Amino acid sequence: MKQLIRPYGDTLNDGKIQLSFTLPIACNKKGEASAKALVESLGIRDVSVVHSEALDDAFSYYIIYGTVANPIDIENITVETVDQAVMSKDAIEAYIKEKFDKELVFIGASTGTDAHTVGIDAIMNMKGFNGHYGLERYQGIKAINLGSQVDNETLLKQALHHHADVILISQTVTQKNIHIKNLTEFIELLEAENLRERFIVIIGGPRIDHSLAKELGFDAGFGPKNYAYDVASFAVEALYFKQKYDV
Amino acid sequence: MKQLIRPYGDTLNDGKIQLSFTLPIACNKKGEASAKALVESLGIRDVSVVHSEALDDAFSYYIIYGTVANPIDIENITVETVDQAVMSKDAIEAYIKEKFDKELVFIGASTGTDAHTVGIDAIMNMKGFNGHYGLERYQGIKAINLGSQVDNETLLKQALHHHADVILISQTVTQKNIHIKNLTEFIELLEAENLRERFIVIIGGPRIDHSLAKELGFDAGFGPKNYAYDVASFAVEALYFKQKYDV
Amino acid sequence: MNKLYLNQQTINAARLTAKKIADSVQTFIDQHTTISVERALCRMLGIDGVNALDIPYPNIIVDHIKDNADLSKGVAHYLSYALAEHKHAPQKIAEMIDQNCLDLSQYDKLEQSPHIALLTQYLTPQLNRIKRQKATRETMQLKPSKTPLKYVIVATGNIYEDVKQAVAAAKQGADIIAVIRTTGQSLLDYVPYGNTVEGFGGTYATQANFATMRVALDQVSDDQNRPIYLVNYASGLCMSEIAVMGALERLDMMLNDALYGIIFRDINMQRTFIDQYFSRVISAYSGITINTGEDNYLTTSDAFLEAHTVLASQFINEQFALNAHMKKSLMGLGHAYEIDPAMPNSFLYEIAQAQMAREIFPEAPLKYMPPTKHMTGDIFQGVIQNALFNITAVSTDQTIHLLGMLTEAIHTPFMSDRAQALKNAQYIASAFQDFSKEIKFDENGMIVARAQSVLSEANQLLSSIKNMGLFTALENGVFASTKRQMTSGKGLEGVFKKHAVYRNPVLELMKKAMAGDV
Amino acid sequence: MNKLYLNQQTINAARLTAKKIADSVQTFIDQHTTISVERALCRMLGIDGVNALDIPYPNIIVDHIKDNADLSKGVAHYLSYALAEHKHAPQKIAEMIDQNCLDLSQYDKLEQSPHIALLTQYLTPQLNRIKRQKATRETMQLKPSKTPLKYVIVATGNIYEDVKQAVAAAKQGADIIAVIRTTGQSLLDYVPYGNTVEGFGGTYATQANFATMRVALDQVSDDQNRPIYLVNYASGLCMSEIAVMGALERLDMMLNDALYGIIFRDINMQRTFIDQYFSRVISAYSGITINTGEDNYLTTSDAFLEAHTVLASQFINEQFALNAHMKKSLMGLGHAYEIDPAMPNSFLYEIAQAQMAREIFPEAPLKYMPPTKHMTGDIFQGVIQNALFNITAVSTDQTIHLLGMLTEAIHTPFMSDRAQALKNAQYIASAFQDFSKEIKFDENGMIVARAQSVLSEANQLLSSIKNMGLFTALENGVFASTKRQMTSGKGLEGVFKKHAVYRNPVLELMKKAMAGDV
Ligand code: B12
Ligand code: B12
Ligand SMILES: Cc1ncc(COP(=O)(O)O)c(C=O)c1O
Ligand SMILES: Cc1ncc(COP(=O)(O)O)c(C=O)c1O
Repeated sequence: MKQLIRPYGDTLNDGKIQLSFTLPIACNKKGEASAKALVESLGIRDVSVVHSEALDDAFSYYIIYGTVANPIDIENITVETVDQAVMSKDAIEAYIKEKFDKELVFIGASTGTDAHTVGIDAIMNMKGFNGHYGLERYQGIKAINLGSQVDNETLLKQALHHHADVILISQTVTQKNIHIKNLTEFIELLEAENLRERFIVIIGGPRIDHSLAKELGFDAGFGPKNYAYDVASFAVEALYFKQKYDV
Repeated sequence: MKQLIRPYGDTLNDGKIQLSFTLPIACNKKGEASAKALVESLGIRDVSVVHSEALDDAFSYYIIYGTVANPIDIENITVETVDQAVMSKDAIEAYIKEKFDKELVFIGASTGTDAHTVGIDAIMNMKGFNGHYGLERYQGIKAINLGSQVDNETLLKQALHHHADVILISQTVTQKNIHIKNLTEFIELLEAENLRERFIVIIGGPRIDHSLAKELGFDAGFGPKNYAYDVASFAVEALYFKQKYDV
Repeated sequence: MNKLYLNQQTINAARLTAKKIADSVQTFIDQHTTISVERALCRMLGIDGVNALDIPYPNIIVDHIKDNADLSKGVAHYLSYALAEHKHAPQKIAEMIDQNCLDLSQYDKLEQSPHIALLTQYLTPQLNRIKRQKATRETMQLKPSKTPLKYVIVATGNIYEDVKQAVAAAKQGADIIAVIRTTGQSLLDYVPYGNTVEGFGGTYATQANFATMRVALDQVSDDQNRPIYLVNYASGLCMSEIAVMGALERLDMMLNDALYGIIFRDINMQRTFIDQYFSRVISAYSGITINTGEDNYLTTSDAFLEAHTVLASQFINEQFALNAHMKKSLMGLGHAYEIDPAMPNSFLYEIAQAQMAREIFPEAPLKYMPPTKHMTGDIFQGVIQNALFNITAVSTDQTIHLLGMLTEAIHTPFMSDRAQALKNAQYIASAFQDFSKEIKFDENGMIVARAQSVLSEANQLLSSIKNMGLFTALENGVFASTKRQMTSGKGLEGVFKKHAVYRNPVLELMKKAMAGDV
Repeated sequence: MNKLYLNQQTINAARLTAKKIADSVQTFIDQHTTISVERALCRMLGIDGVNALDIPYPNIIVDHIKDNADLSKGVAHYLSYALAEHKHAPQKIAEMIDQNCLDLSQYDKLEQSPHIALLTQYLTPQLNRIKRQKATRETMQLKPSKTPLKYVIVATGNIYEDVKQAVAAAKQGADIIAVIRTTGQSLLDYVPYGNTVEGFGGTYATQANFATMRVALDQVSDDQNRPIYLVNYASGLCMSEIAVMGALERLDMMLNDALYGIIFRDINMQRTFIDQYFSRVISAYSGITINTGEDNYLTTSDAFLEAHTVLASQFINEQFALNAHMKKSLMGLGHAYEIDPAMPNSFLYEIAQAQMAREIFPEAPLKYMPPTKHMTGDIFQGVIQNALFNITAVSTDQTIHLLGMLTEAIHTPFMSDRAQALKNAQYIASAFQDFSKEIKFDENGMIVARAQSVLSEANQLLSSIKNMGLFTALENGVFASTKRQMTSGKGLEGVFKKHAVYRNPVLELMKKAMAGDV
């Protein structure tokens, strides 16, 4: 059954939406009309330019309200999520004890020129984040955090050296899609060395989600509001599955 | 020649745009995916849901950035504006002195249930607005401000009674398009009484512009940032034109 | 709390002058009644509902007397005779009149009614219900929320959408929900009936709508374990009727101010002062907080130059309320953050004015309005204006804190606008939690000087109003630069000088009840 | 300006301890040079440009010596011999080396160069240009803008887009424009050449880009009739080289902080302290304000718990700068508004910390950073966070006021984000114009107590750093909870202990020039 929805201002299906943007043209009546036309070209009706402002002689800024003309059907929207049940730290530790006869090695880094470590530290370090301990504190897990600005080659070399089971990559800077470039290179590197199947490779960062990760060829992806247990739940199950069927 | 433009974030034609809206569904992964899908259905790419928040169990709010896929051509965008050259108060007074042999009568009101007077007062009263005197202070103009909550019938009756040349209508409340309803009724009333040609009828208010005025059958429409001289410039020329050719 | 070194003698003098102003109007009020006062009395007798033409029965009775007899004797006169004769409940009497089965004009020429006491049995159920509602409210208020109380409006025009918005807002942290009225209602000389879904810029104030919203808010109040207050408007041509309805349905606050109606709705001043008095007595009796409308002056006049008019009006409103036996703790006097943001030191002046109101009316649950006039379509700028307002509200300990909407200049609030407003207020309340305790103002600085000068200007203005009388002052446009004539404006035809036989048993009972109370 | 009743003795003690910490590192610095210091010296000799493989000539010379001879003797040793022999300008010498027409290793075993004075004629043009640039800056600054100076960043990655953004921002009221660097640059051990259009999260710092932006800003500065300051980064592996380039192109400020590089870029500490010293001497000589990076600590560590680490680091940075002959008026010590907005009274603590910095470093043009860490995708909330920060900046008289962007958590600023930030700051600056003069803090209140406790914690921390030495303290992760080893990190291979024959004529000339000056 179709489930048609539109945005909601204060009445069901009123379709109300707010927009703002800059146009590379002067701020005047024609600018406003152009802004309106642009928004109308997006399928928005009752367009009201509630604010216009010159940013420079040939740049103008607009704030606009309007009504989305066509509803969308959300019935078939499916969400790519990591579909493991999330386990607690205790449960993960018990799971490892039961299913594996060795310590699992997780190696992680913020790669390329990315110097942001707070995200990967949140997942890996003792202290964790928002009161959730990091992997370092998990019994049965050896967590090796290489820090930031680690190039893809170094990460792979270290992963092999430490007999890692899981590789964790953090990417924060996304300007001009530098993260996509960097992540793709890592997958290519693994494939070139015929090592893709050797590791569970997980990525994370503020603009990362599971569907992007899958698209790029990783095993999983985690964005904001994820903690060590989310990652570990996925990783240990994936490893168990791998050891059971792959080898 | 085509003049194609797209929104501007920090690089020409990068197409960057910000949106926000509420959806009448729960705030979760599916909600986010639906918000994304909705924005994509508007022809926006690289959609990034940067904020999502529950407003209630079945209402969720999203802030989104994305890239407008298709540029628009602004070459043929024309703007319906009052195309009189705007005269100063002195010039208007001189013009009246020269072209008319009687005082011009402007009658104005905020009509229907609308109780907002600041806008019509800004145009009509002595004091004016932002340092621009109102019509009451113009030599050669008799300005009669009926105030607010004046119903259409009363306004017309008073206009006839005072032998008005120009009728000024202010409309501020626009919720559920009540202003459209109210303004349309006034035009219908004039037409029913065969009096449409008798007056120059001008409308104004925060959501009024010239094109709306023309569409509804008025002579002109003025929105924010317009003052008494804008209105008077239009009105006196229109009256002159009318007396020259109509009668 | 004395940060401004205000001169207490000036304050006392101003208060005394205001008392004289209000007392002189009170003399006029006491001599008059209105159709709305009489209809309110009908409602207290349990008369409710509408006839086949959707005319409310209170209107049917009052119009019947007005058209066929002499309303200056009051409905109590006629109804008490009718009750004595027919032994039917007042509602039945009303229906009989509607069906032309009864003509009250037969009692017109009779002497002062000896049957007034017969009305009491019909008043009692309503009075009891009001008492119960008051008790319920007081019990709930045992767990009061932290002030400033976060007040938001809903204004969809549809009571059912309003409920959704209100519930969402309460869950997001709102303490007070005001259901804004549709634009036209204050000029209607009757109160519409039933649940309604068609309003512009607001929803009809009807008793059914009150009840619907009350149920929804009680529910969310239980869930949230804190009181959620409900507000509507005892304002316009039906002030006192709506006050009755609000009391019956346990509204917590009522916008209630004759001056607002006079200035902004062009309601006749005689009419609305009389209505206001009865409505305030009802609210006082019912424990309902009123909200006055001085803030609105600054949407028309300049907020810096005319700040003293707000203060003068608050002094007058305080006296009107006292005359209606209202406790100071129910007087939500209005003021606002409306200085042009382009003015240097605007924040300092706002702090001065807000703190001044707080010090002059220490017991009043002040109603503090956000910036509206200088809000623009730049919603991001609007967020900052609201934040500065919120800082002021928190730092000067305002009680009723109307949250500014980032879309003030655009539309009545969307659900998300309200949510953003609540987050803004909550963040500021937390970030500035103990700020006011931490800071002192320079005794010789501009904040202190500003407050002192506003007080002294207000004091002067009050003197001049006293000298000419409030009616004349209003004719001169003393507030919001708006002139109104004593004999023009809407609703004058509904004013009647009380006849010698006139009685208003509701007023009498409530006053008596409160005599021990105040 | 004493609002916090800070103990001046504690301040003096902390300053003395910091001096001891810096002096002990200075001993180490004075004994060492680095490849970047030597390349900076080359640039001062007029060596510029790149070879066919895009390798900058300063690198060609220095690498040549490093690979074929003994760099510990310094480039001056080799070049002075080469000049004496070949009579070519240094640039020509560099090109000869690149073409393998000259091998400097021939001078390796020679005695201390008797020709060092020959270098002076080649240094003079650059020194003169720097002096002229300094004079120009000082003339323009005769008409200084009101503090806080509004500082915004541009970061498109493309210098030509940066120019558009910068010009627009200046017209909208920005006082300072910082061109952010591309993410990778600080780890490059060379400075790219020419105008560039390809950067990620920022634009390459090149001398050509500096010049291009300077021209554009001079133009808009003339139009606006107020100085528009230009900022870049003398930071990373090429600190001192970029300091030279900035001095030549009349930049006004330079982000410059070895501690930042150590902690956030994993640059080797020995390397960067040595580089920093020379870069600060150059900036001091050139009248360029430095900006230190303590604010960054709070993006990694908790801003409430670790506030004292910022203060301790500022004390140390002040001493490092003094050792480099820098005037206090050029020390843009960094700090930030980064307390979690969820913390009650966050604003009070921020005010306390900001006012504390102001009182402890009264002459410093403090650099105050906006909230970044706790900014979220909720841009409307972000606007409020920035407004509170702006209030603090204005009310505690900060000098360099980095404006927060509502989209901080999302992307590098759009043109409109910057415009909104400027409007936010301008509105606050006006609304709160005289606020700080008007208010006093309760002497026994929490604001005063907070400042005092941060100072005393900083004092203790300094003592413990002094006891273990700064290198060891950094190994222990004293700042931003980040541990760095003395012998790991990028760039260690570029550090050399000075040979007995080592000379740095630039350092000598500049120090001599400043001796009369400080
Ligand atoms: C802190 C910070 C810094 C600090 C970093 C300190 C450090 N030790 O990491 C410093 C000051 C050094 C810094 C520098 C720069 N920064 Co910065 N920085 C930030 C800031 C303020 C917060 C980031 C953060 O720590 N978030 C908190 C963490 C916990 O969140 P998170 O990373 O999303 O992590 C969570 C999840 O994503 C997930 N996760 C993250 N990684 C991983 C990995 C795995 C495997 C898994 C499973 C999960 C996972 O789990 C975490 C917990 O839930 C943001 C702005 C903002 N408010 O977001 C800018 C920001 C990220 N920085 C930015 C930039 C551009 C820079 C610079 C490049 C600027 C410059 N040119 O100088 C520099 C250089 C750094 C570089 N080369 O990368 C931009 C990026 C723009 C973009 N989208 O491309 C931002 C958005 C600011 C901006 N608007 O310009 N920055
Ligand atoms: C002041 C004000 C009031 C005052 C009015 C006082 C008075 N004496 O006028 C009071 C407090 C009484 C008031 C009440 C209400 N208000 Co009111 N009010 C405003 C406010 C804050 C400012 C309006 C204003 O004065 N603008 C300044 C004037 C100068 O601007 P202007 O009208 O645009 O006029 C300029 C031009 O448009 C033009 N112009 C205007 N008229 C004309 C006419 C002609 C002929 C010409 C040529 C030009 C012209 O020239 C002017 C100068 O440039 C706005 C919010 C805002 N910031 O905009 C809300 C606002 C207009 N109010 C609103 C509402 C809903 C109400 C109420 C209905 C709420 C209620 N249910 O209680 C009530 C009742 C009023 C009613 N029945 O109409 C809504 C309207 C929503 C909508 N779009 O439908 C707004 C937008 C607030 C909101 N977000 O909810 N309000
Ligand atoms: C005292 C008072 N009454 C009433 C109203 C609302 O108007 P209306 O009576 O037109 O619904 C306001 C609006 O602000 C007010 O302040
Ligand atoms: C002192 C200092 N240097 C440099 C930078 C910038 O980083 P990078 O050197 O990586 O370009 C910052 C950023 O905030 C800083 O504070």
